[in-house]
Amino acid sequence: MSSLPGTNPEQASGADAGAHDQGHDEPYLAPKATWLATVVDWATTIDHKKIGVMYLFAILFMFFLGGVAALGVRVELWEPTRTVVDAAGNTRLEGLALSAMLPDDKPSLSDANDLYNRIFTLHGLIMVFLVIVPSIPASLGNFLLPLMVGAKDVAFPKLNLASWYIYLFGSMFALAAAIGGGVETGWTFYTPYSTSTDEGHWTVVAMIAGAFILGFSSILTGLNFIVTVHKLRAPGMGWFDMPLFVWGIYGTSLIQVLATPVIGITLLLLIFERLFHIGIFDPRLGGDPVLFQHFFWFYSHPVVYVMILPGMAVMSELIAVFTRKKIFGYRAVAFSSLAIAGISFIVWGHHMFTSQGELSATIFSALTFLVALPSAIKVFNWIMTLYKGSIDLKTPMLYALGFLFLFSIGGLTGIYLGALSVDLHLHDTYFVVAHFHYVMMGSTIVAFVGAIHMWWPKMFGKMYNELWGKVGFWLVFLGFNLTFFPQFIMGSHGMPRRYASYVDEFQIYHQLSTIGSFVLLAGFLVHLFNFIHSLVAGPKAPPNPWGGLSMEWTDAGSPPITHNFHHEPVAKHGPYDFDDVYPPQTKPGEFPMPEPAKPGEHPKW
Amino acid sequence: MAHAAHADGSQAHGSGHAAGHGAGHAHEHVIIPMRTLVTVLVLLMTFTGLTVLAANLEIIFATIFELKIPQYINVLVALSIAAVKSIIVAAYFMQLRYDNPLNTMIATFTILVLTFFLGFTMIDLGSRGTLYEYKAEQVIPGGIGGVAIAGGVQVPSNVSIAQFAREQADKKIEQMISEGTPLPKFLGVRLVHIVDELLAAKKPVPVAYAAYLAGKPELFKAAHAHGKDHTDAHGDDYGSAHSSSPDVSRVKTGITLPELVPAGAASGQDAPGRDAGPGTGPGGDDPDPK
Amino acid sequence: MNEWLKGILLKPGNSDLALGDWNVDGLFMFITWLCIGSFIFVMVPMFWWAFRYRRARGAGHMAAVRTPNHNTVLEVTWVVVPLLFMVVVFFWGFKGYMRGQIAKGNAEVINLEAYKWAWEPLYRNGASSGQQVYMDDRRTPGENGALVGKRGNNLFPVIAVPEKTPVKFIMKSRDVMHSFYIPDMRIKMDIFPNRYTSLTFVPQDAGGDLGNNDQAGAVTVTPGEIPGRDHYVFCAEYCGISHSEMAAVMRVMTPSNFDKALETWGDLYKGKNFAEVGAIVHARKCATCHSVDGSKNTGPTWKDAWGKMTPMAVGGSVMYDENYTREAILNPAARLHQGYPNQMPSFAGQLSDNEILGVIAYIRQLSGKTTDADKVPFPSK
Amino acid sequence: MTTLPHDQLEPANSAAPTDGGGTYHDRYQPAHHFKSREHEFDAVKMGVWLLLSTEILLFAGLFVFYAIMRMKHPEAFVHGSSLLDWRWGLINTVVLLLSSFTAAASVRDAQLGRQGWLKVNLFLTFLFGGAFLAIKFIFEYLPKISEGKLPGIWYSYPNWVDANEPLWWGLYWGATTVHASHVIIGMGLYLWLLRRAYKRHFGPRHYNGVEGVALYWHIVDIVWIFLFPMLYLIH
Repeated sequence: MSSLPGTNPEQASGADAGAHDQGHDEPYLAPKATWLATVVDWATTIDHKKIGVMYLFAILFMFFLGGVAALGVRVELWEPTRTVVDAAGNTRLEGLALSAMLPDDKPSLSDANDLYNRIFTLHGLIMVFLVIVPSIPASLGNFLLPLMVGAKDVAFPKLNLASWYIYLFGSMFALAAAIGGGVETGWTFYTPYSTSTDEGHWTVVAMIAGAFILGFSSILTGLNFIVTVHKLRAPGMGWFDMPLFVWGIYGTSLIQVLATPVIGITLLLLIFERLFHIGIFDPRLGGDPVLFQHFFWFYSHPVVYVMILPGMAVMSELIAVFTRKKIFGYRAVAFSSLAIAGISFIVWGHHMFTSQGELSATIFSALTFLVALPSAIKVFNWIMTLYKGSIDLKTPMLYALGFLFLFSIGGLTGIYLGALSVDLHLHDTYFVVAHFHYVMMGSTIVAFVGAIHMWWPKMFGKMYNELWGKVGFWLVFLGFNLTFFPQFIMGSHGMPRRYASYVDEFQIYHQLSTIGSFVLLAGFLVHLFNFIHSLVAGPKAPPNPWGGLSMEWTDAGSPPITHNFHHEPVAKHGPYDFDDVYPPQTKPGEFPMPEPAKPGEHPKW
Repeated sequence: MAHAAHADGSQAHGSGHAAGHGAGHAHEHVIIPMRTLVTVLVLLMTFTGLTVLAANLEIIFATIFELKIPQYINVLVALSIAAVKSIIVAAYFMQLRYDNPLNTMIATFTILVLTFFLGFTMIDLGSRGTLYEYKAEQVIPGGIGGVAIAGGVQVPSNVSIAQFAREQADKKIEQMISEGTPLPKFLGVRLVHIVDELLAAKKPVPVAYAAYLAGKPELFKAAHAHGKDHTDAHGDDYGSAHSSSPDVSRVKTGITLPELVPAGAASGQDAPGRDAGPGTGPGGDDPDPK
Repeated sequence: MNEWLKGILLKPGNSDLALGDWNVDGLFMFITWLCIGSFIFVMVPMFWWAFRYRRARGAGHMAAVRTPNHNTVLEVTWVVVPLLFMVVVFFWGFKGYMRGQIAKGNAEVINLEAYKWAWEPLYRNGASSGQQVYMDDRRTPGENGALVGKRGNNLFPVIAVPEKTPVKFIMKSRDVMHSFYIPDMRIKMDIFPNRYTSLTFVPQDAGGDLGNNDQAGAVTVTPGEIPGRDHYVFCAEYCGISHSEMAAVMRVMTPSNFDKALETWGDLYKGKNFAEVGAIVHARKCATCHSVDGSKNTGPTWKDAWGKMTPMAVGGSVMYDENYTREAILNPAARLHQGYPNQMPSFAGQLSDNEILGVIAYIRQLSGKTTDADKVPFPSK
Repeated sequence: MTTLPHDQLEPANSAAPTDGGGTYHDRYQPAHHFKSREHEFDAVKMGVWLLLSTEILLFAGLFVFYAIMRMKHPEAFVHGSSLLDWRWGLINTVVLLLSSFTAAASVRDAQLGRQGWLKVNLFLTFLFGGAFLAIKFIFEYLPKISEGKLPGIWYSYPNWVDANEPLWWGLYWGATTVHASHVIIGMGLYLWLLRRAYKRHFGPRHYNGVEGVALYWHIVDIVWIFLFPMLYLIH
């Protein structure tokens, strides 16, 4: 081994004043001369890393906003009928901010219900359109994809900045609608309710317009990534030399580009329907609500795979780096990302088993079971990777194992909802709420937080406190299970969704769930303080703290320079060739620089 | 259709030829000679003429030989010609033939997604009436009303928009005739229909109506032109460019040979009253499906 | 073991879909054991290997030995085996589903109309639901001493279904989408305004002629009610402000009780005067939004409303008299009461003129201004 | 069919003339993260094709709406279509096909560096787009508005055969207005290209802009190629 990566002169960040790339050698985070210049630099940057970081902070802010709405829902459901207003006695619960939003004279049961409906719709809309669809692709995808494929930037950097500003513009619409009185249609905007409620209220159209605009931001991000993966890979990096993160993001981008336009036309027609009553979806004018459901779910099912695929993409990296082993069955995991992207387009009917004709319900139920197979392949492959690995249980790895635990439950409970007769019992109950929270929150957000921990040193050049990371994990893991597992049982007992007040026997489950949600809040607050502390006073991070082998670890500093690499990166080895590259018994900090592959010959996997 | 086969043939030959040549060195800047562009334009024009010809031929055959041409023939012919035209535009004008095959794959994947969307939605909404007939139809054809229309007037519930528009038009006609102001053409045609309905129902025709219609043969011609009226603004207001094919393959709604629009269909199905729900009808007699 | 777990996860079912062949409970438990099995199959190796091969503190050692990175046989088996289970689950689910869609020949057909926030069944002899019950038994004395249910004063209609005979609901909505969901019968179906949908099941046990109510435990039988075994009915499709209050009680009755119920509900107004008919109409159609004890609800209360100048949303005020009430019933949006949402559906065609007169009489009675016209016996059909 | 290998034409990644002279087109260099103009051209074309796939899928919603409603209410569509005058539809189709031809010709002129013809073709394409909109607005939209052949609550046309005809008008107005808005976007893009052509931005070394907008215009034309028989020729 000629030189240890830690001390490799070529890769030392910042020190080497390479002849080329004058003036671009300082880390991308380096501030400009004045404070204002830095702000202008960040606001007009076309550097994929800055855009990724801006997306990250915006998404975390929206995540906490959606989280507050979720706590509003849980507080409301603490008691069967006692809403934020004591309905039986019509007294207002003093001290609770939520009840301050109610009309001044004695608020009735229906006013409190209306408030609850607006809170849960807000929770749904913010979490789906503003947080979880762009979460991993826009923040980590933007930051890491060019680094991992060895490119200087994404294919269309200006388009990337446009996608960021479209995201801001769309979320402005959504927040304006939320502040202006909220929307009470549910995040699915089912007609005829969404076209007939709140007659004179502008907020519904503003929220739909917000979701419509956010669709374009998602399309542009997906488009950028597809062209980057196809055209800007480093020399020597074939399709199977790329990290599996890139495969996952590629599959996600395919869905984003092919599915999002359909929600675009749907929301456009919904806005026409609501403003001009052209009668396409509104049964009062001859339209058909089932047609809207098909239009809506044709996008919304593939988009739930836009949510989970990046989570899986991150998982492959976490498991590989922290078990120091090649992923078991690289091609199986890679192709299952594309298989999920493909199959996701033909199964949307399982959201409509209770409103569909019998023939199509049967066909969709049969196809739905196909979609479970690629996910099962991935989970089995990750578990096999652990066999005889060198597992370092740091926070990202804890989150990876947590993902496997929660995603298994989430995936398996999907089988209940795929079987026709059981779905007739469980549809639109808390069983469905628990299922999609286990898959969205328990898998994607858990993978997202784990990924932030793993690439935090690379993004910000600072290490986070390992102990507090682990404390945060256990709070999140236990809080999550305490919140959502009782909802499975409540759902199978028949508790319907979106209820502000419920029958007494479900109270124990709701109370458990509410307690769990506060433990969850505690976990995320611990992570927030851990991140802020590390930014302010964290120790300096080495370029390769975890001993990863993909290009962002081996060829770029922490934080990387503006143009990512000092030299033209060449793919000399696969992303997980730990056995071929490192001798046993080497401390993570001193992993040797990988031996350049002998010309023509490529190390086998 | 002979010409359709020929078109497909040439296209197949074209693509065969392209595959051999185009795929090799796709990255070179290909400049399409003007001769190819002109031939493609001429080809597109002929196909456009073809599709219009096919549509009109269909009418002529249908009326001369009293043939019953089912709906899907019309769809098949029109869409296959349109598909061939768009393939030609995509292959030559958009240079897919000479281009990196990746772009062709993007186009085909998009079409694939479109067919999935179309196919499964049609399976659902098309096969709704398989178990019980009443599941296929609308409760009230044309929508259940109960919404304020553009003029701010509230449509009573259980009355469809079209039906309400017809009632409003009848009132307007009555009012305009009483005032003596001349009716626009489409209201004139409506007046003819009203008179026909009154005659069919053996009710007395008001004198003012008959007087107004006396001097206007073209209204009768338009109203009875195969049960259609053509009041589009293209100069010749009453030339019946083409008429409906005699057969609508779905017999259920009953419009077959060109005749007066039957009074029943005109006033729309009478909304099933609350008691006469369809449930009491077909519900009880299904064989016990084991 | 299976019964114990089923007891925890599922409430006892009372329809052929829950207890008959290809039933939902059986498939639910089959999938549950399938999930527990595969969960263990995945989690045991994860925890064991994570513990067994954890990296000792500080030692950056590599994996001791190079292990194979893919094993085609293994990868094929863990695709084929789940697929086989899936085929079984799909077929079982499909058979169970079709039992809820195709009704048997002798099915009792009940038309059901859902409207914003209440259910209205219509039986074969034109009878509607003639009986209302409080949903939750723990009723506390309200301000004026009358027993008030926890959910305010809401009364929920009883939908009677005969025991052991197939029942077929043909459903339509009057305004937005709803969903007819009976958890204990293991079935649900959306309801649309523009098309008819239907669902069918065979209720199994009415709990004898006296109807033991230990199951739901929610509704006590008051004298004069026709007994039966009760089950919750919920609305499962979000439909607005009182979506969570849009409930009903499905009472499985023995065939004799069922016929008696249909017969009494058929002519509810026999031997009643106008004011009493008004009370019945209120209980069946108006209770969800209009309270009679002055408490605030979606719609204005009827207590002490008669003969007062009531403020209108468009400004000005109108005398609360016969034609204002009639107009409010037939075309509610015309002169909307101030401070209340324009949510009331029109009842044109739902109520006969006599029934409207009954409602007027009842409102007068609530405001203590009954005239002797209100005591005239209601003309029976 | 002549396909000149591009190196005869101009070495792809030849360095820009060092004397700093020549137009924007002569001094054009690919963005820093692309290896050569050829590399950038490929990436841009792929990006445009992905954008076109989103356009096609945008219209997919309307085509599915058409197919479903025609399947459920064939009489409404038969009668509704008979109220349209297919001759205007034919003229519009011919206009759009000509504009497609001039768009393809403009790409060819840019490749050959014939600035004069390039400007002519760009302007012709813009003109045909305008003609399409004029015909549609004056001869088809105005008479229908006056007679109440409008969707939903605006419908007031009494002579219908099937009560679902407002749905037909919903589709007619929905599809044609969304398509017309795309024609307007296309015309705006051609104005922008015309302005850049006057600044000699395009030539054999760099014509990405002309190529991209021409592709967009062809997709808008293909959508009309499908819309014309679907709306006007139903029997």
